[in-house]
Amino acid sequence: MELVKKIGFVLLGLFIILNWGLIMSGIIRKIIARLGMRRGIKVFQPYINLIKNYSIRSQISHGVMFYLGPVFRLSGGIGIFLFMPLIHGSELWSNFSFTGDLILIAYFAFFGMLGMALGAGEGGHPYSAIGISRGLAQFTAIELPLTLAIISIAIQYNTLSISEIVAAQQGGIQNWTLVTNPFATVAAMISFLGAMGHSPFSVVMAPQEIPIGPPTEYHGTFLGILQTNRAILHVIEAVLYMNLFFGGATNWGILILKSFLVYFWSVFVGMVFPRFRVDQSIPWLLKLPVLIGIIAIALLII
Amino acid sequence: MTNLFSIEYITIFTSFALLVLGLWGIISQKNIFKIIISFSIVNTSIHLLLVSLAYIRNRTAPIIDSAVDRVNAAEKVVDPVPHALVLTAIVIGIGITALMLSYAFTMYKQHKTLDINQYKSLKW
Amino acid sequence: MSLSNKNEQEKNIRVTEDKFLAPENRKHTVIGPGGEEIFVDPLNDYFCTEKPKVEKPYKGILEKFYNWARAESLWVLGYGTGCGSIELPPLFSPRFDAYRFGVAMRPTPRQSGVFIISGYLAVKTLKRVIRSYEQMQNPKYVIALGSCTINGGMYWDSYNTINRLDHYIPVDVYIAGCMPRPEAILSGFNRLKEKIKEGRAEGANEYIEKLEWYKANQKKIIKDWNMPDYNW
Amino acid sequence: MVSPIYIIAILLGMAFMLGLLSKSGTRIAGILTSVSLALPVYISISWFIQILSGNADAITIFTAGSVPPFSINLVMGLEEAFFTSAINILGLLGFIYLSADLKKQGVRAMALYLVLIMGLNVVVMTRDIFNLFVFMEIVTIAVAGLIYLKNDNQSKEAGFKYLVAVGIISLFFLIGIGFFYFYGGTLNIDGFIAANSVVVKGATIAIFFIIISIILELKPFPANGWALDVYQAATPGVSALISSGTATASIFVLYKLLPLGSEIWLQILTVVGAVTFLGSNFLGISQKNTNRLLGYSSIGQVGLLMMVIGFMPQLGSAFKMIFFSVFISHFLAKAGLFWLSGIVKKESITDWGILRGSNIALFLFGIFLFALVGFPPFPSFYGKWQMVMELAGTGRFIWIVIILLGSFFEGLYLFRWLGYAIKGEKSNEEKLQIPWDKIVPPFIFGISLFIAAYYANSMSVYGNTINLIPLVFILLLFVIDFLPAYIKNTITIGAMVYYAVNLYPSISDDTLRVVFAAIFLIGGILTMIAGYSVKGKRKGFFPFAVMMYFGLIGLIEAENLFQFFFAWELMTLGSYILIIRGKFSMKHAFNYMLFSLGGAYLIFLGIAMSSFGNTSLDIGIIGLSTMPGWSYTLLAIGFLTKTAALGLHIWLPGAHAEAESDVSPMVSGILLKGGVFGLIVLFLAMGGEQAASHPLLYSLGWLGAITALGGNLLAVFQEDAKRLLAYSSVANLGYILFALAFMTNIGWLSALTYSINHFLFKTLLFLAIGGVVLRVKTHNMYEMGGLIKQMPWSFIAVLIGIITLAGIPPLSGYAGKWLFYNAVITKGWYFQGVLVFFAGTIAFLYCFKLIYSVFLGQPKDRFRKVKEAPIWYLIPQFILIIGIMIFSARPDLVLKPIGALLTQSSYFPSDSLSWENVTASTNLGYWSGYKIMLVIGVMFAVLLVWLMYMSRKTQKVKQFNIVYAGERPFTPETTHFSHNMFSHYYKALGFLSAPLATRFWNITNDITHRIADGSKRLYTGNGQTYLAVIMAYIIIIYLIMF
Repeated sequence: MELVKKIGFVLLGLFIILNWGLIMSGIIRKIIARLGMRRGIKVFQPYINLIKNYSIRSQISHGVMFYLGPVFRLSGGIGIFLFMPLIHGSELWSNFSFTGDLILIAYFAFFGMLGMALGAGEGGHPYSAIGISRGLAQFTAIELPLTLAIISIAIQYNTLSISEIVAAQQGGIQNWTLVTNPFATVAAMISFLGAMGHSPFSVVMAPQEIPIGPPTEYHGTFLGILQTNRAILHVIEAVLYMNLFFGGATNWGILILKSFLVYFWSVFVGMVFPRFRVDQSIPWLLKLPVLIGIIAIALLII
Repeated sequence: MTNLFSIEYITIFTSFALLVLGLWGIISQKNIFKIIISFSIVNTSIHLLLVSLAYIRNRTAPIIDSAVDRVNAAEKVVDPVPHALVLTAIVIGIGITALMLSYAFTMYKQHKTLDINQYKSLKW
Repeated sequence: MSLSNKNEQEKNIRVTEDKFLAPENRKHTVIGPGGEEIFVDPLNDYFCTEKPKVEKPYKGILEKFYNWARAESLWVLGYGTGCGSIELPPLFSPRFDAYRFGVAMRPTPRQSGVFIISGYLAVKTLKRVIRSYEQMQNPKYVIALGSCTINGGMYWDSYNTINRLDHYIPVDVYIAGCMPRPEAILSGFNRLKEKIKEGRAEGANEYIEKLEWYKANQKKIIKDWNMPDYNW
Repeated sequence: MVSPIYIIAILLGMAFMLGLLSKSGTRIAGILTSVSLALPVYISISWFIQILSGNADAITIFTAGSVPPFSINLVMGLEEAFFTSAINILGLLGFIYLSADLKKQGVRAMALYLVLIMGLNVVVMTRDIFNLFVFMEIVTIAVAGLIYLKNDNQSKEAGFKYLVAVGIISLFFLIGIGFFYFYGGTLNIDGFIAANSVVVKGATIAIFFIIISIILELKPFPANGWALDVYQAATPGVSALISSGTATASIFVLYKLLPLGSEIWLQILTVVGAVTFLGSNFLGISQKNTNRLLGYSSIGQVGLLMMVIGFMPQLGSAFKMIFFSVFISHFLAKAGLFWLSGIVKKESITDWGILRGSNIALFLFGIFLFALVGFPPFPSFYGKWQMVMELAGTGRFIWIVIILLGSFFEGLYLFRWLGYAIKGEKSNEEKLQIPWDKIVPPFIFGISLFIAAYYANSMSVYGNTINLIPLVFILLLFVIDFLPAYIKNTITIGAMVYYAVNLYPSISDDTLRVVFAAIFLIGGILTMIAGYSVKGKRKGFFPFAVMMYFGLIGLIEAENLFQFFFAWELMTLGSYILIIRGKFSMKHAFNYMLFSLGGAYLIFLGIAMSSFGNTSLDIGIIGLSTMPGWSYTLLAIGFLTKTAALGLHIWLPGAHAEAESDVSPMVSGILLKGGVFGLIVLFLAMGGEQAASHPLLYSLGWLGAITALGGNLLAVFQEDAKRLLAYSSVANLGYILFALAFMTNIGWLSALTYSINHFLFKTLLFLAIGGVVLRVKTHNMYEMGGLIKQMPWSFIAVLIGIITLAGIPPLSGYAGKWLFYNAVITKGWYFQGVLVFFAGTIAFLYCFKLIYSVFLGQPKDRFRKVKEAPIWYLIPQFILIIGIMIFSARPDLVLKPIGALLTQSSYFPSDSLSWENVTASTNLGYWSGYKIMLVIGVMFAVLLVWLMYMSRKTQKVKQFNIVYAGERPFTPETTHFSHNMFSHYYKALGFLSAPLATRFWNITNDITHRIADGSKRLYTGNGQTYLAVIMAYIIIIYLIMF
């Protein structure tokens, strides 16, 4: 019974996150449009796109891995969701976070990436592989500031459990990691830019050069799954950063607000800055952000 | 002690002189025959050395003949053992020299030269 | 397999093989790692030769719902085939803002639903258009832009362009003009939307049903037909 | 008992008899000579056996019917009997070997031969110094005559040089004799010793001349140019006699005469021997001429023997055993090698590939080389071990370094030579002609090596602790090498299973050992299963595979350092041969051997330093070392050569990549763990947790982190699939080293998890890729592509492998990563840790490249008909996959006992992992492998079912049905994006992959060879220069002494 209740809440949480993800991307698109003096899409356009993609009648498949790729991808997204505590202090909204800690989430992110890479690879399209090679290469550098930040906060809070990290930040903005460990926050937020795939780190999915990179052969239901995953992943990654650096959330309202703001940060930067090539972004990420991350650790161990 | 110019010293010095001369010849002469001759000189010098080491003043050669009788030979002759050694050494020296010469001969037949500098096909 | 009668097809293949087949498309043998000979027929081996099937629409309200979604989410293949494509970029500018109507550009035919044939179509381009059209997934819609796609326009007697687009691929909406302004194109999108919502935009199935006729027309124009009959 | 005088009588008599025989009687002469050579063998051996068993005493033979000093006396004691036996056996076999040449020259040559053997016998037996001189001269003349046997320009030249040089040397000897008699009044050695005339000033000069001449006869470096020329120019049969025969006699003369001199002579002899051993072997490294190379080696070995004699007082009671083992190795192996050289008839060692024409010759060649370098179980291994230990006991480390360095140089050129023999180019027209009379002598010597090995083993102090049964089993495998591979494979697997079953009870209380034993034995069995796919006989594979595995197991079983080192060397030897079996492995196997040899000697030195001041050799004494800094560092570097830490890694990629498909997993997944076990032994001996702040560990931690980064980065830029995996192994071993260096409970737990994981996935990956390579016959990934359709099972294996490698949950790789994070943060090595995690993400790049380039992307026309990898490759793969799955789902099954062991032992009592059912937690975080797997599994299944429902009507398309901007792809080759896949990464970080280590070692190698080559010019080839050097040598030794 306990388990059924748990699963029920997990599915409910997933439903909320998915919808919030879709709406959030609509809102963001709307904001971008307004910045460009346009009316822009309808806020619910992402829903329509999703339904349309699921309604495509014919599909082709390049092979078993092409088929499994989106499954891996969505598993990766939902998996991160499953291992993430959503609302502080709520046993029910903590999902399955009792099975693993921060490291589990950090490494489970690779699960979806790997699946996507394999599926796209099976497609046999060279552009997919080019996109993936860029994505993976850039990812190594993106991950480095985040690793430094994670270690820094692990030293700070002496735990790797996300729930405990959130608990330690309760009691006002002065207890947030943002305030107590600003360097780690900065390093991690730069890393977040890369993880979200907006400019300046969007060369992975260069739309015209390598027609949107890895998913270039995906369509219909496959694409629908990828879009679903994207909606979930964007929110849940934002929730991760929110939990680690911005005090977590004690109710859904705060979660939605904070995750929006965290995600908006990447959109904001994306609108302002042009695109890096991979061989430019990697050295850049390995210089300043890593330095900031090192300072974040060094300040704690001195 | 004894006079520096006494016979045993003279022979010893001579033998050393010959030794040095021979060794010098061995390392300075380029002609194989001259080297062999130098080798013989060294050989001889050592024979001389052995004999002179065996020398005891006022005694005669260790040959039992009319001059030396069998009974008191021990007081009259010099130490006979080195002489015996020298005899053997001479024989062996001749053997070695002969072998050297035959080698030199065949080498000459082949290359028509006796310059030791020309025989350097084996090196390093 | 047999789209036209068999003799003609064989003749066709022979002709194309003789004249137009690129070297890499000719039949040849390669040596495998174990020294075995492997026969390669590029056109048959590299491409799926299955015949496409008609995908029946759903019945009733589900189809209506789907059609609404399809109509409100028109993903256009970013492929400018003729001079009319100059009118497409302004569509997405603040002035016209086609995003309002759920229109967006996609770089790959796999993910797009709308193909805008923007003006005259050279024979060379027609081949690419056919490929791209066939690679789009059902349902798919075609908007023909400008007079050239209707009757050839100013190029009606050109040696190198086609006159009537709907002899080669089914067209849902024609937008007349030389060239049509972006406003006209927007209006065309709205017409297409209406058509979709009414369930009349079944060009994809029509193409498959009358595939033999379309193929015959296409092959009449395209002499160097060095691709499979249907590009999946 | 026949009086030994008959040896002389028979030989001399027959020599004269032969002179009487007419030239036409060569056949009869040959038989007569053989008989007359056989009789002395019988006489000397019977004396040896009788004296050894105590049935007879040493006897003295007085000639001329009177006692010394009035007559010459010959002694037949134990030593004399031994040496005459050796000489006579060599004489007989050498005659058999040379008989064809000798017959061509006629009976006089045979007479000469008899005289030579007779002379050598007398030189050994005589106690009269002048008699000694005479017979040495006789030997010289005989040898000079035999050199002439070859009758070409070079031999004439060499013979002349030999004659002049030895002539001069014996003249100095004669001077010595003159003074000897003058001051001692006797020519009898014993009499002189008894008279104790050393006190007389003049006697010193006599002894100086006598001993220096004997030393010069032994060809000390650098006054030995003449000897090298002779070795090179003489017919190999004669060179064998010179190298083994005259050198034997001379070394015994030295031994005999040494009591004349004072203690200082021992020191001089040590220095001379050391200079010779080191110098000669060093100059040998750039030598390519076969016989000259053997000459260098021969001189080096004699130098070592001189050192052994020089250290006589320090070695004490072990002297006999050491001398015996070093001497017998040199004696048998050098003669054998010269004889083989005569069979092969190739001047340059690069042409020795022809030796492969004969299995038996190759086998003999191998064992002679191994015996010379001192690999177990050959005698010189015991000898060198004992010698080094005795020297270490008195703190003479410089000398140990010299011995090891010399041995290293010797190993360098000998293994280069072996490489050419096993893998060198070989023209098909040439056939190796092996007449029976040429192969029997080396064969007998080869067998004798094993007998000598047995005796050396039983004489050795620790020898009786060695388990000889596996060695016997290995020999047995050689014997049954003619059987088909699958029978031998079954026997091997059976033996390993049997061994595993028997081994388990003895180590079951030590989980650490159980883990490694499981890696070695289960891994061994699994990789051997893959061997079933090999058709034919697979000659020479199984003995060495077994040797490697028993070496590895020996490491675990070792109770003392001797056993440990023995097993280490055995493992090295076996793996070397396995590696060199690959098609293009010659260079890589050579590199592997050099690093292994260097590493082994460092370990040896480390052990020696640890043993200083300790009485036992238990493994624990490492921790009691009186100079811990030195011994820890040396041992660590030694083990790191095997684990291929960055800088010492350059042998690994080639060796692993070019090895055969089923050997790669053996040497990668399994063999490398030998080094890890070594490190574990070392670190445990250092004291576990208490040593955690040791500076060595700190630097090893950094080294491990940099290795992880460098290895992964290099792997990214590889195009060769196996090389990629090999570099990945470098990196993974870096992780393990890093985690071990923590010296904390969790650190070790993560290191062990890594070890197990690395064994599982790397064996799996190498087997899978090996299976692919077997089918497509190329290593280049960009040539493959789309193989998933032909090889779905291999694809699954690689997929599981890379998921584990990358540490993605839910598979067990994540366990390692998680423990790692905890360990890093607990230990406080943040920056090293970050480096390692960075390396971990880089691993994704090559994981993707590997699986994509090989199995996904565009299939190539060439590989349309390739089949799935052989079933024998798939079986072990799927067993490993099951292993990975079990370890992923229930890591507690393995980690709990290990954790318990680490916690309970005195080494790592604090900060352990705590378990609550299946959830592990530290004071930082928690992780439940079982639940994670469950959650992800359920979710994945649900999504899969959903997608399958949603897209049930998909049309399967072919490889070119991709969108290509309205166009079509050109060819599969141009559409497969694989070559130089990470060019952008190279642009960004390629500078980090600069081959600095390779460059460093190349330069080192180059400089060493250049110096050796340059120093070699000392031997100008000019006989006169040689003489000048001899004289200079005498003067220098004189100046040193006085």
